[in-house]
Amino acid sequence: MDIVACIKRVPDTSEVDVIKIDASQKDIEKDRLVFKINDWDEYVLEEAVQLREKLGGTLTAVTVGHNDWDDVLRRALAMGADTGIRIDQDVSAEDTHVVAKILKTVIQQIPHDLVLFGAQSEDFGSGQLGAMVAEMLDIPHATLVVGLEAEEKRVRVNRELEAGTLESYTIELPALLTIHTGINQPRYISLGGIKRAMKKELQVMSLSDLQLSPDALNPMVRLEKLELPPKGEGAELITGAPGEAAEQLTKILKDTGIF
Amino acid sequence: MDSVYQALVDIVGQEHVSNRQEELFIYSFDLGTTEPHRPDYAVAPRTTEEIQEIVRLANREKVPVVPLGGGLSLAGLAVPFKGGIALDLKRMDSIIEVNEKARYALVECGVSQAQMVSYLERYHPTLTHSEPGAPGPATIGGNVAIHGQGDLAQPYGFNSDMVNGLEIVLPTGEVCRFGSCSISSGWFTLHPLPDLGLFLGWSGTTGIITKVSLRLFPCKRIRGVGQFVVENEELVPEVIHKLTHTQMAEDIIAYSQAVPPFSSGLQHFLINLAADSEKELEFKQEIIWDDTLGEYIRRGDGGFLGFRQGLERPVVSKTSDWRKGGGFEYVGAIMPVDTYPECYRQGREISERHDIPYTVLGRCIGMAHAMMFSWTYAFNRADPESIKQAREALHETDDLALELGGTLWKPGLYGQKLVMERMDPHTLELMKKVKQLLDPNGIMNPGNWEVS
Amino acid sequence: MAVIDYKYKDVIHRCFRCGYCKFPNNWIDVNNCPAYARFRMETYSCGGRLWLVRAWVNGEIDWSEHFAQIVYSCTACKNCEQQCPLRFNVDIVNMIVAAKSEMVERGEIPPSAKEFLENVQRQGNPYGNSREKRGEWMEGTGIEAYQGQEFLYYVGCVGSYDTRGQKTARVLGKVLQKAGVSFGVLGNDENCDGNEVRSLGEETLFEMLAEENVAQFQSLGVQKIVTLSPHSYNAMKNDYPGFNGGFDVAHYTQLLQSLISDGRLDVSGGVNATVTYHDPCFLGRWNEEYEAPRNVLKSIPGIQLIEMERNRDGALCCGGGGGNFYIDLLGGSEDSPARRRVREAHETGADVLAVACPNCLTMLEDAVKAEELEDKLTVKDVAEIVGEACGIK
Amino acid sequence: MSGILVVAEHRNKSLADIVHQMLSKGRQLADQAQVELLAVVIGRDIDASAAELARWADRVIAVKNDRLEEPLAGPYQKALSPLIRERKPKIVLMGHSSFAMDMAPSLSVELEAPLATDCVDISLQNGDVLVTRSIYNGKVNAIHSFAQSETVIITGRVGEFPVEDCHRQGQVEEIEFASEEGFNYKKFEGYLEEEAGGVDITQAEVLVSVGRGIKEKKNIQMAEELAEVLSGVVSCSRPVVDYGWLPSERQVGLSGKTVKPKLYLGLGISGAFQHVVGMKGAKMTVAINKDAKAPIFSVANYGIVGDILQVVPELISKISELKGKTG
Amino acid sequence: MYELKFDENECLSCTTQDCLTRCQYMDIDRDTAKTEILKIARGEDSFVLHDCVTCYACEEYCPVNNHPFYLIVEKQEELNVPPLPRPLIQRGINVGIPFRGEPDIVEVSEPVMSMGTFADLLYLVQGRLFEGVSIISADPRKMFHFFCQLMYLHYARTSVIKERLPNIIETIAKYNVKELICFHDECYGTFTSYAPAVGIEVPFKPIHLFEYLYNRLQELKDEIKPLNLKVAYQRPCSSRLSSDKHHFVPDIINLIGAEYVQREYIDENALCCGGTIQGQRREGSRKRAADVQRRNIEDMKNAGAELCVFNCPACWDTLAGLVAQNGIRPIFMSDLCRLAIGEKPTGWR
Repeated sequence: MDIVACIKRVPDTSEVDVIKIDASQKDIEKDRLVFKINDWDEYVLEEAVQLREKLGGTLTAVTVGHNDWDDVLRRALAMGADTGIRIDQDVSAEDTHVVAKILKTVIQQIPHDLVLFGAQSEDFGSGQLGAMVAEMLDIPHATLVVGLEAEEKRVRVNRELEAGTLESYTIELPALLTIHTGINQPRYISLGGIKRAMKKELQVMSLSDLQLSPDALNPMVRLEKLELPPKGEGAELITGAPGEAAEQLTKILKDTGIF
Repeated sequence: MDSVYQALVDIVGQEHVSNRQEELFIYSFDLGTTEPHRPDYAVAPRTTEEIQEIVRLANREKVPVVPLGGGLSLAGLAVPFKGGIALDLKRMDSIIEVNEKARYALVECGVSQAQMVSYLERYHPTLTHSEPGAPGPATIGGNVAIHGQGDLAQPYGFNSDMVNGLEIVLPTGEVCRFGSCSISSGWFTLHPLPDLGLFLGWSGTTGIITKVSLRLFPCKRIRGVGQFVVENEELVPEVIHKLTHTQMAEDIIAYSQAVPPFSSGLQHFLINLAADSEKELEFKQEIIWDDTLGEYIRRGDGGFLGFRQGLERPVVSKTSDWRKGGGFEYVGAIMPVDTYPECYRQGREISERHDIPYTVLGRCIGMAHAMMFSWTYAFNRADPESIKQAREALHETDDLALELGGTLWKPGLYGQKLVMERMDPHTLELMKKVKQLLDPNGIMNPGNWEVS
Repeated sequence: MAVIDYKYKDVIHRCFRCGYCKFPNNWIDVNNCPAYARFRMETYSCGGRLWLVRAWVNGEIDWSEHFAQIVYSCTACKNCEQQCPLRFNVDIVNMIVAAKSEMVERGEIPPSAKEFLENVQRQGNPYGNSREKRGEWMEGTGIEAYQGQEFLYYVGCVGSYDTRGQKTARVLGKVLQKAGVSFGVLGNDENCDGNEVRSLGEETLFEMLAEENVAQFQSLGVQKIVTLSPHSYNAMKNDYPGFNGGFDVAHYTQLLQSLISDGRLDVSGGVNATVTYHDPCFLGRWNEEYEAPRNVLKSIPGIQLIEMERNRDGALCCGGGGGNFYIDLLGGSEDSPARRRVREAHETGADVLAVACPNCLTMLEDAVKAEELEDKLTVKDVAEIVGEACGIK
Repeated sequence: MSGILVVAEHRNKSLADIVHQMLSKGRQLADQAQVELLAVVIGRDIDASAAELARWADRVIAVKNDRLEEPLAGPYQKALSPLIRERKPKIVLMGHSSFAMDMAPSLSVELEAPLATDCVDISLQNGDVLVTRSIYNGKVNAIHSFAQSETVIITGRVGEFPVEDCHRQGQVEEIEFASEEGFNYKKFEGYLEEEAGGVDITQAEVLVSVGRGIKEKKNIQMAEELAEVLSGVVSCSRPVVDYGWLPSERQVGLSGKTVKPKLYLGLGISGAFQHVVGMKGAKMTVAINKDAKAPIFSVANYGIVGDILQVVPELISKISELKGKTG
Repeated sequence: MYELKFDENECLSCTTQDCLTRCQYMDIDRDTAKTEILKIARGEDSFVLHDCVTCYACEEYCPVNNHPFYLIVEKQEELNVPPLPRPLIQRGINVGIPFRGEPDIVEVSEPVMSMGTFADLLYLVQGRLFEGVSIISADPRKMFHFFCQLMYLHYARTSVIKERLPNIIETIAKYNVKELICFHDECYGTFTSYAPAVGIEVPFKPIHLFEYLYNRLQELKDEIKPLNLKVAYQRPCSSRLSSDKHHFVPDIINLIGAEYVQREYIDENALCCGGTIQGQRREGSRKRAADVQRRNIEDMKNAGAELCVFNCPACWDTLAGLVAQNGIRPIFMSDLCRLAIGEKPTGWR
């Protein structure tokens, strides 16, 4: 089975309390931020690698961005992807339609029985990209996949709905799935593995290589500006050593008649 | 969900039970040549009550229970041959009472020999117990359960002769006490009540020893080891006879071993002396080296290798590295002193036949009433052939010991078979009855001492 | 079943499992292997661990998360190497680390260890806190950035990020200022020293950190380094030379010792306390420095120094080594080594438990709380005690 | 400008909660722009749903299709796109649900209409539609506008748009939609409710809820003990389920259960919105977390900044003490 | 066969008979001394052969370097009056038999030191003092290939020495080194004294450890922090074969700012450690040894020694414990030197 895994690179903002918005007001200050692979995409790669180990075939990792985005491809190669393709174009601020067009064009050019995306990205979290690409490729898709059984010609997937309900489909290949967290346990990627992956060749393509003219990519959604959200009021903090804090809390719970 | 597992969790708590491959793997092994057998559960109880509940459960579910302390018998006495529960007793490690005046220590079964030595040195420097010279983690309970002996065997005999009282969990779950402790709170003597000694030497097949009151002995300020060496093994019984006659040694060991090569073929004596003053020490040394052994020295038959103050604890596990292989096992046997020369010559032959560096060692028990012998065979854990060689050598040595008129000490299954074959049928029958009486469901350390 | 290609294949079977590795040098207690003390199952003893690794290497058992936890519960405290009577004992910790390395390469390690290593890869510290916050500890101390001063004061991850560790880092900074030592720090540009990364089996990541740090130090013209953490000290003293980073490295207790004896640091203020000192593994067993911290304490008027049953090369590890101060495979029980250790400290009758390692500090202070000994026993870093003695708040 | 169209999602004959939130927002926008609010519901036995929609919508389009018992993205899209092409609504509005995530993007491609998903606010400013999205785990808001386009598709974040009841009598239009399209390539096999393990966290008065900060599976034992002394049960956030430490029936949040206990005690839960949505209804929320900056503290009534492994044991003993006294 | 170069006439013309008159373990006047040494030389029995404690000292006392001690030992063997019981001799002779295969001869670059049979003591040759020194016999399992054999002088077995020593020298020669530092001065004595005395060729120049240490310390002079310690020296029997190097002991001790304490049993009057005495056949040997040790240590104490410096590991084994018991700290010379340049010897507290 030939698999294509589309992954992206995101800034690690979980540890940053205050994100600074830059002068343009259209982006955040990224220069001192640390970047990582999108959380969901770790599950994508783990799932892809496991399918590959089971069913054989090729595994191609694709990303769209400038050269420092190579590192997510290195991870993919370290995990066992055969090829890494980077479309050399900064789309971080772009409308998803634009990114989808680019990816669709790439994917058309590589063997793909199964195309995998992360269900969403940590940074913008729009969760649109996968399904859009599927529609453009005119292949069936399922988003938010938390369970996957694959055969040569078809996959059986469970989609996550609200309130702990799952939705089950059988889908004929080729198809596109967006993978949700929890579907597997992503393995640790050692730096040794990544270093060895450095030796592997990466394919870099420009839009022109794909015969895409920039104006074919005109965005439909425009970013007006970024702003910091208003602060909420927040909790009353109980301080002191664990003993004391627990003491106070116990009293509060008692007084409010919890027990 | 495994109901036995769940029941065990309820008894000792999640963290002290396992049915996972890792624990089952480790507890399936003995350190000697015995083939491993996986238990179904590994359990580490903390209290006598927990042990009672475990045993009751085991009876209900007909699950074997294999108690172990240090698990260092090397003869496979704690290998779960029929699966079941490997009962690791090392958490039972409180030293409950040391009575200085009556010279005894009441301890839980899992107290390690090393802990005991160190505790007495630290808190009761005038007392000591008979330390078996096994690796430090060997436990008090395990040692008396196999009739062990230690570095005070020469004056005082087997460690199992030093028991002043026992608490036992019977195979059916009741707790029993033996000795003065069964009628009072004192743990100062096992006698003179009707003798119910059905637990020492049974290797945990008749019950689980949970508490032991152990005799302690005077610990003199200075203790040390002197070494003496002779060429001719025929001299050994005579030398031992003379040495014991002095009543001055705390421990007398005669040994000969292939490693290091320079001492190969010679018979060495380790003679422990103790004294409260330099004066007393010199007095004893004079009597031992000059008056008793002087004649051999002057004749040139025996050599004095010096006396070192301080007891260096023997590190037997070094033997395991002789073949860079992490393993050794020995045959233990209790022999008459005058068999030493034969024990040495034939033991050495067996070793050489199996291409294993030989060690033959005899520790004097009592006033030379007997000697505890060990014929040690190192093997390479990574080399099945060398394990096979060692196993064969061990079996041949079991045969040898019995042929020479000795009895086997803590034998493995093979040796137990030999012993029971030779045993007077009425005695054997009684053993069988005792076992059936105490352990109706045959759950205790099955495979061992099974009278067919 | 894949059989693992393992560096110590021809040594590891030599462990007899005699169990000396469980004891301190005075045999007083079977609980001197932190992991064994915590779980009291043979699998967690040093010997059990080696036998399991061998079984895994030979394909007799499969990898499992439980197995990984058993291996990672080794704190690399070296008590086993101290006690093991056999010739190969120098390699025991290496044998465990090599097994970890195999797991790292396979990506099969405990989740908390995975988190630790990914955080270091990303943010240069195990907590995953932003590199941008590494220097926060020094706000308002007036400590200078390193620019050719005599000493580079290397703080390390715990001193930089852990709130308790930060306090110590600041006090030590002030003490050095008070003694007029010329020193500077790296602030946000400081990176993880890698000592724990190596003991977690991430060899390549360690190499990268070592190379980067050596390069950075050299570009700044660093010659002398004083470290807050014995872990940093160990890596820089023993491992960095292998990355041609030969620096003159001292643990701060060694520097304080000479500052006091040369009369450059005045501790006549004194501290009235009965103190017992806990030897950190990476200062003690790993680098045989037992006396410097004790001499520092003894030099302070009013301090009565008493020893715990297990001390120096027989000390019980706090359970924080091998990354366990973060991945925490030994916590959550009264048998946790840290809690055993504070009980032992309390039994001496001391009112202060002195440590010389931020990892031990956090581990043992948490344990004091868990044991509810807060009002009887205080955990202080030697630096803090010296701080009090020379009147630093 | 033309109307605003709300796409109604329904399951087992009743509308999803989110639909009411979207109707309320749609209503408000429609009134502001003085345009018609349309609602579409597709499937079979949808009369009740249609009637309910009519309480907000001026016009309800009930698309009847006997094969469509459940809301399936594929067929829905095939039924919707011609309708949207025909009615040309300015805004197609739906809740940012799993269903919408499956359908909206492909719809937007098929219609070549702009799409903004998971919006926390939608506004009209002199005819232009502006949306606010919450990005970088809630630390930044992004405001977007749309390129010239007949229709824009917007999905709104659950819980961001308060339900305002409304009592219109919109008229219901019924359309037959017979097309087989959208069924063939992707075969629906049914729903899986995960097997009830006996514990229903939605019924509990007290929930002790554990998150990533619990660090290790074995520490859940501790939470169980705390729950026991508070006679409550243990619930959790998504990562705990992802790690396989607790069954998903215990999960609180968007993809888990929505709970309204008297006390919600969060242990090591950071408080991502997907989780918060599920527990906002709690009468009282207490959070214990190492990270003082964790979002959970902004929704909690009380907070302790500290190590749960330290605090919780204390808490257990203190509470059981007190209970012991008071009997 | 190798022959001891002993010249009877030297003794005949000798005016002092220092060899026996100065013996610390036998009380012999000059006349008896002369008759006895000649009896021995002529192959007759003599009480000297029976009472000799084999302390080597007469080798040093002899004013004409006529090898009285080597002579005594040869005669003990010829007349079969071994000083030790058979099992000890048996043991001793076995010790020297190399086992566990041949040593692998590796490339070495000078300076080169041989550990002899003390590979286990490698930890004593660390630090800047030994920077750049290549070690021969670093493997305890192979070290008996480098065993100088001279120990057998205590065992009345010069035959063994003569038989084995050439091979040992051959083995070392394979490294073809010009100079060889000897870790143990028994090796040094073997190569510089015994071998020539019996006509065995030594194709390299032995260097005495102390000479090496002294020169290294000179190079590291600036590093030296004066120790201000009172130091006694336990002089080993073998050093009697290299008395010309003995002066390095006081030289080193002074160089490192310690005090070489004056005492009765110093330098030529030094006492044997007792190690070999205690096992001898002669009545009362054990007590004799104990008495020698007592006097020796008392003497150190009276001289106010704080440290007792050792050269010979055998002395260390017999005496270090006793010395320590008496409040004097035992230390090897190389470690003492390390202390002086601010290094911390292994296990030193």
